[in-house]
Amino acid sequence: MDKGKRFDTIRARIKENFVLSQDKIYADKNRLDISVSKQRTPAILFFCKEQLGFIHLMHVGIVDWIEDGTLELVFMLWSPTEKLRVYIRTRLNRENPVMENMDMIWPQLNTYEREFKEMYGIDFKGLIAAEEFLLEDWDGPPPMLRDFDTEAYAQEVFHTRPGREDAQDVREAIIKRSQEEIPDFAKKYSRQ
Amino acid sequence: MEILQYIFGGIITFLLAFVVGMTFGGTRRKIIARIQNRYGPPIYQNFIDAFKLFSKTSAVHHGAMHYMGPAFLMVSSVVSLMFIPILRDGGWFPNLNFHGDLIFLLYMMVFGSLGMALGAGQTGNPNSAIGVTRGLAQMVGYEIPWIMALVAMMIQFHTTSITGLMDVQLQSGTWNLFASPFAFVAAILASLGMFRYAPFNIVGAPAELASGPASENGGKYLFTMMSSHSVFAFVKLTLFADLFLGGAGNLVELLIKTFLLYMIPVLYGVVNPRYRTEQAVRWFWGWPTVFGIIAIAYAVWST
Amino acid sequence: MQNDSRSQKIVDIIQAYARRHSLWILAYGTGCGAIEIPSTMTSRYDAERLGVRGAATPRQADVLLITGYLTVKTLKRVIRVYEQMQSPKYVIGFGSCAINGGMYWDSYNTIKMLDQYIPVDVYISGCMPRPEAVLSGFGKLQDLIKAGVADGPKRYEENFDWYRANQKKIIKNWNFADYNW
Amino acid sequence: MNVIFLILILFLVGAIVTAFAGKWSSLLQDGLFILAVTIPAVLFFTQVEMNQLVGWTRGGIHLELGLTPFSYFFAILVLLLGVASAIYSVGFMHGKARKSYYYFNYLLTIMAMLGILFSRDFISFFVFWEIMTWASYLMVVMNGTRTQEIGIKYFVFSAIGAYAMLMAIVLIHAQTGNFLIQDFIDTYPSLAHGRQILIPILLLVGFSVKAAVMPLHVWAPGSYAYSPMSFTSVFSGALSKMGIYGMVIVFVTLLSHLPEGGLIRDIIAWMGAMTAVIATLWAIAQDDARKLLAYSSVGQLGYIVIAVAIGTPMAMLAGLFMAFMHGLFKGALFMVVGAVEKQTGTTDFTKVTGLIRKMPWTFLTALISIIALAGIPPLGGFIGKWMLYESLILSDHYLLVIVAFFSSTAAFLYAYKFLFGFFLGQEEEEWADVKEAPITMLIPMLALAVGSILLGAFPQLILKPINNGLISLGFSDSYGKLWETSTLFNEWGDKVVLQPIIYAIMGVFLTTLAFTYFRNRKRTRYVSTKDISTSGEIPLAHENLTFKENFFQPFLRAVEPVMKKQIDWYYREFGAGLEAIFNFTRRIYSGNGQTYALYAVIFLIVLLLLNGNLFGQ
Repeated sequence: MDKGKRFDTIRARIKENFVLSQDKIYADKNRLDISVSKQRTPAILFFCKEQLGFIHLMHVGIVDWIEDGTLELVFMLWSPTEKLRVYIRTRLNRENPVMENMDMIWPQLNTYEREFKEMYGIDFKGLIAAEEFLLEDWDGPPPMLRDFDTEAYAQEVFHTRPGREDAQDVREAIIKRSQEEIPDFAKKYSRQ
Repeated sequence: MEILQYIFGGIITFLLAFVVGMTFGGTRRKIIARIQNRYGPPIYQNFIDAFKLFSKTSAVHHGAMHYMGPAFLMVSSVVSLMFIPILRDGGWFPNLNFHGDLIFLLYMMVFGSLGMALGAGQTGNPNSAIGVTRGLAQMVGYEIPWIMALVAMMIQFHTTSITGLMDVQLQSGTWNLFASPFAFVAAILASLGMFRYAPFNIVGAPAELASGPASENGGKYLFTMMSSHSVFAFVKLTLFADLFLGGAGNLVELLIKTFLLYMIPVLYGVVNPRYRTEQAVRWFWGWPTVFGIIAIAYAVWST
Repeated sequence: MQNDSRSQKIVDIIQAYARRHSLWILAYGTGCGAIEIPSTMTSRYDAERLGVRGAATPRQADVLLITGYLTVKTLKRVIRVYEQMQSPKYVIGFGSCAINGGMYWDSYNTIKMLDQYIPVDVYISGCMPRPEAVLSGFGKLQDLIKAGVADGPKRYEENFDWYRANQKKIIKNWNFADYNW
Repeated sequence: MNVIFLILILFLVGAIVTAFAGKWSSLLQDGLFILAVTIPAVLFFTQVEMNQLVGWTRGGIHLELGLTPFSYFFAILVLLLGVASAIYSVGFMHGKARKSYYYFNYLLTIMAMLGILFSRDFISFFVFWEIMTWASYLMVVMNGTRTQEIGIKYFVFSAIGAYAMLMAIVLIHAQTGNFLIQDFIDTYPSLAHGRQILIPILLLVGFSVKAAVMPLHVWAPGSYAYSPMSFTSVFSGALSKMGIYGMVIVFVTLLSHLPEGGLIRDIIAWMGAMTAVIATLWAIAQDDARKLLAYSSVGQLGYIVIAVAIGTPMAMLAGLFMAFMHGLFKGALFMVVGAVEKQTGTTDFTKVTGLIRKMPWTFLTALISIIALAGIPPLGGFIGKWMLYESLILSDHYLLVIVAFFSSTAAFLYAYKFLFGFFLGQEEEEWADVKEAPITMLIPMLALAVGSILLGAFPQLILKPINNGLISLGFSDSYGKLWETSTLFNEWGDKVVLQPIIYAIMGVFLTTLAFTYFRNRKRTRYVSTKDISTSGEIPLAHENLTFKENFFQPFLRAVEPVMKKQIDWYYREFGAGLEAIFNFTRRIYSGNGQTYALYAVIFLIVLLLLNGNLFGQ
């Protein structure tokens, strides 16, 4: 069967049961993107796993949309029978990120949740895990949020060896030496 | 006066065993390095290491048995040394009991392992205990061909003393190596396990067990263990030379014989990887034991 | 360490000789520099000819090799390992990460000056230092031992409060036993 | 009244009085109990004369009691362990239920053992033997755990032994007309050949059950493990030696007259050797200290059986010396287990760990006893092992040497497991408050341990009574020749001089210990067992890294083929087979007339077919 048609039937079946805020098929990238509210996420994950055959959780991504004030979780599922992917996106409030614990659906979600908890401060209700995972002895803000200034933190907490103040940007030094221009696309990475 | 003479002689014997054992150890390191296409440390490297360990200025202990473990090891080495005739006619190296009995020696030689095992147990390091269980298992493995070889010799020559066996060789003019060849083979195969070089270095196994029983010992403890191991290596080699190569009339002869014997486990070791414990145990219960049985049969047949 | 009596002086000389020609290293290989150790030890460069040899546990080791960057998490282990070693003990910082943070200079979780936390005798620069540089580092350490200035444990003992304060500053949850001398 | 009667009656009266004294005062009961053991013991060593017979005749049966030098040696063991264990019992039973029951049975057991040693006729021998069996049976089921399985096993095997012995006694009476042991020994050489073989074998079956020789040992591990530990030290240390006592008498006085005696001895020696090997391997696999020691007891009895079965003078000395040593160190070890059980409530190696700093004296006892068990010089265990090997080699039992040596070396494994399991390893929070055992338990333990050391230096202390006993059984005197100067000899003229060895060992040990202890004394600090080099990782308070599970797994993997089936399995299969046969026989009697008619027809046909052969010319 045609790939687009298969995606259509899957989307239709999901839509029969759930209200989707947004959905889109990228047939060329072999994936179906759907966005749902965080309350429906566990149910739709479960539905995809049990009813549609997306039994494999490939990855869980997280994006800090600081401009929108949200954190976006992306659950990437794979169906070994259909050979298709479904991305399920959900957004949490950045100020107070709370979500249900979902590690009963896939046990490996537990690991992701622990990491999100430490690195992004997401509170998964009912998560049973040890206190510390990757960060030991950490009492600062979640370090992976975009408004966390890692350089300032490092300057404050760790001793800095004198002599690094005049450290030059390697790229700039090379360019200066070889009398070239920094290309436009690279300028935004430059220190100046 | 006799006591003083014994003590003095004992100290000289100990020093000889220490120096020879250490030098042999250094030679082994050099040989291994050359086989691996390296330059290798100097032959006297083991002395430097030992002195460095001796001059460490701090140490820890985990309790009374931690002190006693190396002491047990030393007892085993030194008392075995006292029981073995170094040269055929005493001289500067008197024996505590010139009729050194082989069965006594057997037990004295395993005493150290058990004592060290207790010291290692007290440290609470799991690696130590794992190493000990491996070592004891391996010991049960190699003791079987070893006792078979010894029993074969006892049957053949009607004596259980080392000096007795040396006298037999002197009188008959042939070494036991030729008079009871199968016993020699069994004993040499067992000695591969006794020396604990590869492929039987499952006790220390640096990459697996972080040196096993020794893992909590540094400085003075390691110095004691290292000297004791060196002395013990000398004890084993001299014992083999006495039993199978007719002993030695002078020091040069002794050094040549022991060095040749020492090369067997060393050269077997450098070209071998490491066995797993049960493989090692079963290895000893394979061909070495078969040779042991043949040795006993040969001994019964030839008397 | 230096004593007035002449015999003590001879002993000291022999001791220093033994110490610098028998360096048992404990390679704390968390960073990328650990890959340089095998090539240093094996046939091509053969560090064993200088008396450098691997030790299995901290109790047996003389030299602690910090091969690369240290996060807060690994620093905790390094301090513990260092305190478990028996003096005289030496520390070699290995690569630019151990010296000034290297490419992790702005990381929220990587220390930048190793010598703030444990006394370091020799730094080997490079990212990563080649085995030749490592060997020259050992040579430098041998010189320092000969000159009698490689006295890390002594410095650690004298400035213990300062070191401890630095360590405790970044290791908030201090859960191991205090060093007792 | 004769002092022998007095001793036995004192025990009996003591047992009854002690049992009822508990109603008034627990302390009074304890005191009476100790007195009830010590007074007869003192009487025995001061008043009883050698070779003095007391007897009486009732209804044509003459019974005799008396002490021979041979039973005197065993009586030393029984009373030594009996007194030590009695003092220990007071501490051990403190605050436990059914104390009166325990004391009563304990005293009965000691009395019965002494009675066996006093008996000079088969009737009193058998009666005391049964009292011993019953009293110890009651002890085995005392704890009430797994009573069905363990108790019934012990009971069934004891019954088998007792029936065999009873049958032998009946046969003997038919031959000699009275029950006196000496009379039987005198008439034995003139008996018919079939009887000459049958009677010793029946007696040996009876004794082998108590000595736990291989096919009859099945009861022993369970019974040793599940009786109270204070009693097990007597059970394994002394009671099992009654089997050895009987076996030695049979070997020496009866089998030496037989041409087939050598064969029977060799078979029994090999059975002993197999016992030693299999029980040792099973001991290595145990995770419970009680079971480990129980299997180890069976294994050690295996050596003793080897030695007494070989039966050369030296082997006999070796066997009896090992029997005594086994009483000392195994008694002490069971006491150690009891102390640990009392202080922690469990004997499981995987649970208890790191007690060495909590119970140092108990550890010291365990250490000394284990060194003696492993047969390491300079302690007494070595002397027995040395004589065993030398006598085996001198009497041409070469393969037995290998087998015995194998199990002796393998014994190191469980010896280490025992010490490591309880006392070494990382300290556990759960056992942080464990205290040293009470003094009443420590003193007997340490006394037995000191005994092990003493016999290592001065084996003649006990070799002399053994030798006297053997002379009284008809051996030539080997004492004056061999044992005067603490020197071990064999017939080839090889020797080990004990005392210089001991001084050398102590000297080297203390020198090295002083070196490791005093070198850098001020810069040597104590660190807890949590402070270990585990890749820089810090074990938390509740994390215990001690290596306990599957302790000797590699070794057990190597010997796996031998250990696939326990002997129990064969007995169970045998039982199942019997049941199947009975089932089949039951089916024959179907109750159906037609079937019986069929049988009759078949019988007639067979008769007709065989007619020519059966009734023909």
